[in-house]
Amino acid sequence: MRKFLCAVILLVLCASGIAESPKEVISKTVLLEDSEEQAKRVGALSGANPEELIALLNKWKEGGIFIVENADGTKVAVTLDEDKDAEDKQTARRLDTGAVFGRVVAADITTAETDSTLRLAMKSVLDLAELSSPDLKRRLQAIETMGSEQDPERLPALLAWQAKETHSRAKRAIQEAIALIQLKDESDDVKIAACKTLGELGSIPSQDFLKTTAKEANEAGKAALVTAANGALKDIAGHVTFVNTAGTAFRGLSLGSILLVVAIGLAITFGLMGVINMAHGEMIAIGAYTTYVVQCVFGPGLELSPFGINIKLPGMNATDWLYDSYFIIALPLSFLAAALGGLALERGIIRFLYRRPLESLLATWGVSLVLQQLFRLTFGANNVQVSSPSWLSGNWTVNDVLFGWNRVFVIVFAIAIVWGVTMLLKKTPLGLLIRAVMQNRQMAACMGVRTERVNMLTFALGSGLAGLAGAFISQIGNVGPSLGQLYIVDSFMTVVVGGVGNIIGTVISALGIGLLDQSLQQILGNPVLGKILVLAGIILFLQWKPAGLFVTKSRSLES
Amino acid sequence: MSQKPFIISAEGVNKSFDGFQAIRDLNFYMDVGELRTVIGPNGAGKTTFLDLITGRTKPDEGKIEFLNTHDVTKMSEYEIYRLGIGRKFQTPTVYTDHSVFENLVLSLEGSRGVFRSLFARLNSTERDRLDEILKTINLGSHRDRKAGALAHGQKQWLEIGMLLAQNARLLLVDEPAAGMTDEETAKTGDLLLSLVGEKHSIIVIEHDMTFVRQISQGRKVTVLHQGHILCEGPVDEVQNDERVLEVYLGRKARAA
Amino acid sequence: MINKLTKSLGALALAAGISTIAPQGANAQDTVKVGVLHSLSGPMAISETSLRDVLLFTFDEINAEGGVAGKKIEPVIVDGASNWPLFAEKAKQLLEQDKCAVVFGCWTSVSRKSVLPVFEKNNGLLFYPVQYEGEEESKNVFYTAEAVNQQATPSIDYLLAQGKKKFYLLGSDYVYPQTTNLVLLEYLLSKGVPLENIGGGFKKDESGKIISAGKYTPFGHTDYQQIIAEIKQFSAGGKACVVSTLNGDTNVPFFKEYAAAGLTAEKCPVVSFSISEDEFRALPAKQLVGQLGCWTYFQSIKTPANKKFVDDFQGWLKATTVDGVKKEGRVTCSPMVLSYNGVYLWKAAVEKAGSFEVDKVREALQAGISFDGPGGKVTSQKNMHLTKNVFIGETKADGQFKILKEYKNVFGEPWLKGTFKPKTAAK
Amino acid sequence: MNKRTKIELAIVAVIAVILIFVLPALNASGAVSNFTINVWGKYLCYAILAISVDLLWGYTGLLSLGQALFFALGGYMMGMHLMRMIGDLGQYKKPIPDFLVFLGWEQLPSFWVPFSSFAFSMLMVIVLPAIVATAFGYLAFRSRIKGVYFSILTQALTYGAALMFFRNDMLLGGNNGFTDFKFLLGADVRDAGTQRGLFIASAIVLIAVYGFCRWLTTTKFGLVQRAVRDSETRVLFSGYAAANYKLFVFVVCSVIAGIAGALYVPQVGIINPSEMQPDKSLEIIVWVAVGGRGTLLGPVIGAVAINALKSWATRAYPDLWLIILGGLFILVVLFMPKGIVGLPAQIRGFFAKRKSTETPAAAQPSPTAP
Repeated sequence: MRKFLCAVILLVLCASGIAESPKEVISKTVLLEDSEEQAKRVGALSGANPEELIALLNKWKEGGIFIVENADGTKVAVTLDEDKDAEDKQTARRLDTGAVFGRVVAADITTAETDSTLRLAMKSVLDLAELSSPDLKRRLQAIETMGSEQDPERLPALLAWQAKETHSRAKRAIQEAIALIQLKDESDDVKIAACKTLGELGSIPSQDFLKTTAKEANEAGKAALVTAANGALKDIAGHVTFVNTAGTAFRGLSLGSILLVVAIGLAITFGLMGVINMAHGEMIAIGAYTTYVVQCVFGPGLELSPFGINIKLPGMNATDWLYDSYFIIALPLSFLAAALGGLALERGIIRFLYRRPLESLLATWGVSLVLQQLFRLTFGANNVQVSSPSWLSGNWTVNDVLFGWNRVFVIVFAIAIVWGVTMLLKKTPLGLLIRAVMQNRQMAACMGVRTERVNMLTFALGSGLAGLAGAFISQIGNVGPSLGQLYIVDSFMTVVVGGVGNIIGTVISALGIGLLDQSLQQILGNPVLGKILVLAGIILFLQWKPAGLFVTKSRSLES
Repeated sequence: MSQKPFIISAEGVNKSFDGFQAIRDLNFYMDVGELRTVIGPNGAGKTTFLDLITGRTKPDEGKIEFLNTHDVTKMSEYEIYRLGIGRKFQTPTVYTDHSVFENLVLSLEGSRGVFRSLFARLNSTERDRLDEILKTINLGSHRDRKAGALAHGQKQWLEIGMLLAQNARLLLVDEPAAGMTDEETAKTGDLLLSLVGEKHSIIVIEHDMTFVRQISQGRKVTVLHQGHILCEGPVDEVQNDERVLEVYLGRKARAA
Repeated sequence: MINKLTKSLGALALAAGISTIAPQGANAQDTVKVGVLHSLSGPMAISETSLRDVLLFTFDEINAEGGVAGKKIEPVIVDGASNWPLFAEKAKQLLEQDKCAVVFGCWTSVSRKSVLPVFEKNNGLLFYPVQYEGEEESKNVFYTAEAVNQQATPSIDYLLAQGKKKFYLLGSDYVYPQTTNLVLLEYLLSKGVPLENIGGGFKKDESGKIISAGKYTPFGHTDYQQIIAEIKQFSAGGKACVVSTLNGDTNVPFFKEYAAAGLTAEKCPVVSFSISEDEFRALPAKQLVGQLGCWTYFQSIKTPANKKFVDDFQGWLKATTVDGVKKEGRVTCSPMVLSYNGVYLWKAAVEKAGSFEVDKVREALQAGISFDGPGGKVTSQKNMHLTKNVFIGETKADGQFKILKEYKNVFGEPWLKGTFKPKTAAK
Repeated sequence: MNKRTKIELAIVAVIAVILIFVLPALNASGAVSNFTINVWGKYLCYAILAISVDLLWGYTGLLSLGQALFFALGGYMMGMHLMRMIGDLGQYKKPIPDFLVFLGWEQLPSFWVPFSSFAFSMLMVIVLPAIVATAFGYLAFRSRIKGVYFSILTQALTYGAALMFFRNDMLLGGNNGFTDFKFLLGADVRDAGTQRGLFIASAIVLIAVYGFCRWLTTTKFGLVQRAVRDSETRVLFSGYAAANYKLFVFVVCSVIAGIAGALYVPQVGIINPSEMQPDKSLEIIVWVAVGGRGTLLGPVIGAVAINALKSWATRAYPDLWLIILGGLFILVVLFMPKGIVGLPAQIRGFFAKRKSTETPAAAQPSPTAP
């Protein structure tokens, strides 16, 4: 009851203060305790100067508005200037007037928080304001929301904007939104026309609304409308099939690229050198952790305490583009770190086991256990946080098919790596030596090739590539001590299916497995079953071609 | 040719490795009870020929028949072996971790089935036979030594012994004299000559012309060149053949 | 470097030596043995080590104030090593060899199921602190854990109140998500949400009865592209949300993909039942802001009791010399507080019963004992569960939850399946 | 029979007497705790499993990463029977296993029905691993997949199977697997007497498996088996169908592993899919490698020693356990190819080499499987 009274009083206050600028309203609203009331007030703000409103509300949403207490205990909404001094004091300005409030430290202020109820209200205000936003993305979002709310009151605004809109995607969105709202129209003819429009547009969001429309029409016995809605649904279903097929192809390609990226290092160490490196996964983890360390150095720094030894890495506290560029630096470093790890592994263990592949499997498994535990002791048992730079976290949507930037990047990345490795093997002196040694160790040794060194470098190369894979995986998955275990079986499968000793085979097998996996997932709707079938498929495939897709033929008959 | 079946016959056999034509349109016939020596320069396809007979490699085209009835190109290695075709490899291939005696037991003729092997016991006749073979190959005193510890020549002998134990219809012997003393070489020759007959037919591949002359007196010698039969005939005839002189002996003569 | 390494190894050896000798030195007369059974190695160590830490802290706190019924707590810590048969073996050891009066432990349901027969056989008492699927009631286990109706169903209430109409059910393929989703399916239907608005797919048996609802991925799944695409289409019409019972590790690829696909908390919020403050530390916070969580405790609860608890625990962390306790960046979370509450409830029950005997302690617990914990008052129930407050929170960039809603004194009910009848069935 | 064999047999006889008679008697009189018997019962099952791995790897050269699968399959078959024996004493007080009630089943699925019979279940302990091994082995050996390819493929098989068993739809309890066993052959499984009986059974099976393998290695089959290990190609040219021999060993070993699993489950009280993960297979291989492969005593020693070490180390140095295990493994592979059993000979060889430097090859590790 008391709450209700409060609300009434506040409403009256609001109504009486028509002349109040958004700044003033928000300054007061920020101070309120009750978020539902806040939401109500913010909701009433529509119609005001859009740019200012958008800026203010966004600032609030992003935590840029703070509350300070006056000496008398009353609270004031302020913003802060970026002028921190040695004592960490900043200038605070009153939000309503812009006047300087005083110099404050972090302890004096609290962030004006928002919750989902409030943000929802903000959103609806922002949507309207944002319809005229110059930013296409924001405009699109505003249009979409209006459509999905099916609020006839928004129709005039949309129609008005439709005439002004020039961008094709936004035009399409407006058409869709208008049609959606028209589904609620009183006239059946308008509804039928709207159904037709939605069907032609292949509008996925409208499916639920069309279903409702069809259901209601059915109950009301409006046969024409039912037909129209169902026809539209059928058209949309056709579009969805296309989207799913295209999406599956893209996802398969991207999964294949990931498999390729993690397996190509193995294609070299296992394929060319015949070493079964069960610690390959841990080489990937080294790359991922390197990325993490680089990220921390660009950010707040890092403190590690393996075995009670304290290591402190200072941070650069970089922001924006500089921080985002950490990944560019991390790529070569993760290659180097893993390559060094590989080098140590080759010198320390593997070189003694070239003629005993099964034993190299066992010893490297031991290495993998040790490394996992070392990661745990160094970086903690928890996964570490690796954030994606902003240029990797976004997407393009073309005709409803989603192309995530991170996924596009991994495809490009995979192409680049394959190209690089092929060039390295074909065009450089090192590549020549590698191929010579891998084909006939004794012969190469006789001809003066320092096979030991070539082995070492080849293994380092393979491990380095695993490190690169790790850097990439940090962008799409976990970085933790057992990261490598997630990929080891898949990597081996990819190489074996492709045919040992053949890079092209690995490429084709990775893409094939990726596509198969995603298609099965799409068809079965069950990721586990899909994976099991892929494994079974691989076992059967090896029946047909025991040596993989591409057999490296040789005359040497003793295996 | 008589009505008698060929112990082995090859017709129109071709085999290439990565574009290298190892065997080219090969036709080869051999009678039961023959001892045939195959010679030819390095890379002539001699060993590949044996590989094709024993199923180690499959031809691209052509057929190879055993006793005119079994096309070995469609059979696996162990099936071919069970027909009665035994082989001694160029580099001695024995079971290094088994004792000399065990090597012979493994080669002894008889069932090769899994379940039989569980309950197989050597009877006294078989034991005597193996002892006899041990004596023949002069390894009686090495009976319980690991085969891997034998000298090169001894391994050669052991492998010959394994052939004997198998009691094969067709013996394929790849360079038996390599690594043997002259005396041993002669003894090997004698052994082969004593074996040949209705029960055993033998193909020998050899470089050592002294040895070739020893075993092929009055018998047919086949010269392979670039995977093809260059000529066939008695050893003296072959040695004087122009083509052979040119590609093989001639070159050898010049080198000497 | 090597010198340092050997030195620290030596120190480790020494520390381990001391820790094994120390208990023998104490006088058995004025101590009571209490078992701690968590994974300190293997994949589950990530979560469970925190519980060991908080238990040790609680023991120290209680011992400093005189112990339990005048006896000091002597912890016996064993490592279940994320290996389920080993859990059973260690439980046997704690009960049969060490004769522990009570054991605090287990995280996964399978570890609990594995030790259950051991506790029943030896008539031991286990306090189990982690949200679980219910459908179990043993007189030898006290479940301080959240039951499904103390986490999942209140979240649905909240989301329905927020105007959500479509629910996508997603989880890791094991028993907790499977059960929770089946219960939620019944619950949603009982709230009038039509079947076609529940996403993730169903599995029916021959008679057409739904036996499994929702989408499941295996442990360690890394590829969520397909599922995200499905959610994207599912939520295209608005008013949708995702109910996630994904387990720790797989949340990272899931949320990274979620954000990359342009899905946001405003458009389609995700409520996760397995992400507490502790798990949150390993997730990309930026991409999670605004997503929902539901627990019976959040570190951000603003009460004096909670402030004291958090401060004391942080203080203890700084001061402790126990091997393997990570000191930096620690947070408190619901399973930790439920462990803490468990110890105090046990203490109160022992003191009320005047005995350490399991039967008497159980009787005292079943009679109803209350404790004012960091998350508010909790009261033990006859069915060996806890009545407690439920909070809905949304994640913030600093890894904490902002509390949106509180449900007071929710009764812990393990048997939920089949209790919610579809709304339409009434017609 | 040479002197070494005699010594080995004498040792085995002594161990057999201790395991089958002395320890159980001490346990019955209270001198040895139930806990100890239980833990050792588990070790014995591991030892049986280790012998099966060694028969494959040490004697036939097949490094299978699938033995954990067969072990788990045997365990699951036993587990199904034990689940049936719970009767209506489960959480739901229904006559079918709890998780089935939970999944909405009111009647037992048909494939569960015969598992009420002990005899049938025991038959399945043997038959199911054998069927899986035959099917997989036939395919793998027929297409001559060998060496590391075989290892990788068996790893894939195990991985796939684990994924499958994790699924609740399999109606085998999903991730939780089977627990809460109550009765076996009418006796309370949790009873000390029953556990003692299971311990004795494990000991008898271990000795029997040991005896069987010892016999097998002395037959002609054993000769062929080792020949396959050392030179599979050559074996074909001795007329043996190597694939058949490998298949036979593979199946026999899968059955042995299955039996070990069936004994293991009632003793530890749980079976779930984490028992069949590839890592478990690798762990068994560590036991064999450390104990000494190509011998029959080695795997037993390795299994017991490593597991005892594990019990101790996970308590004393939980953080370092994996490093110890991994490091141990690397050292054994590099420096002790014959394991613990081969250590005396290796030391003798080392000193012999020092004394007479003219035979430097003497102490070299002998040729190992390809």
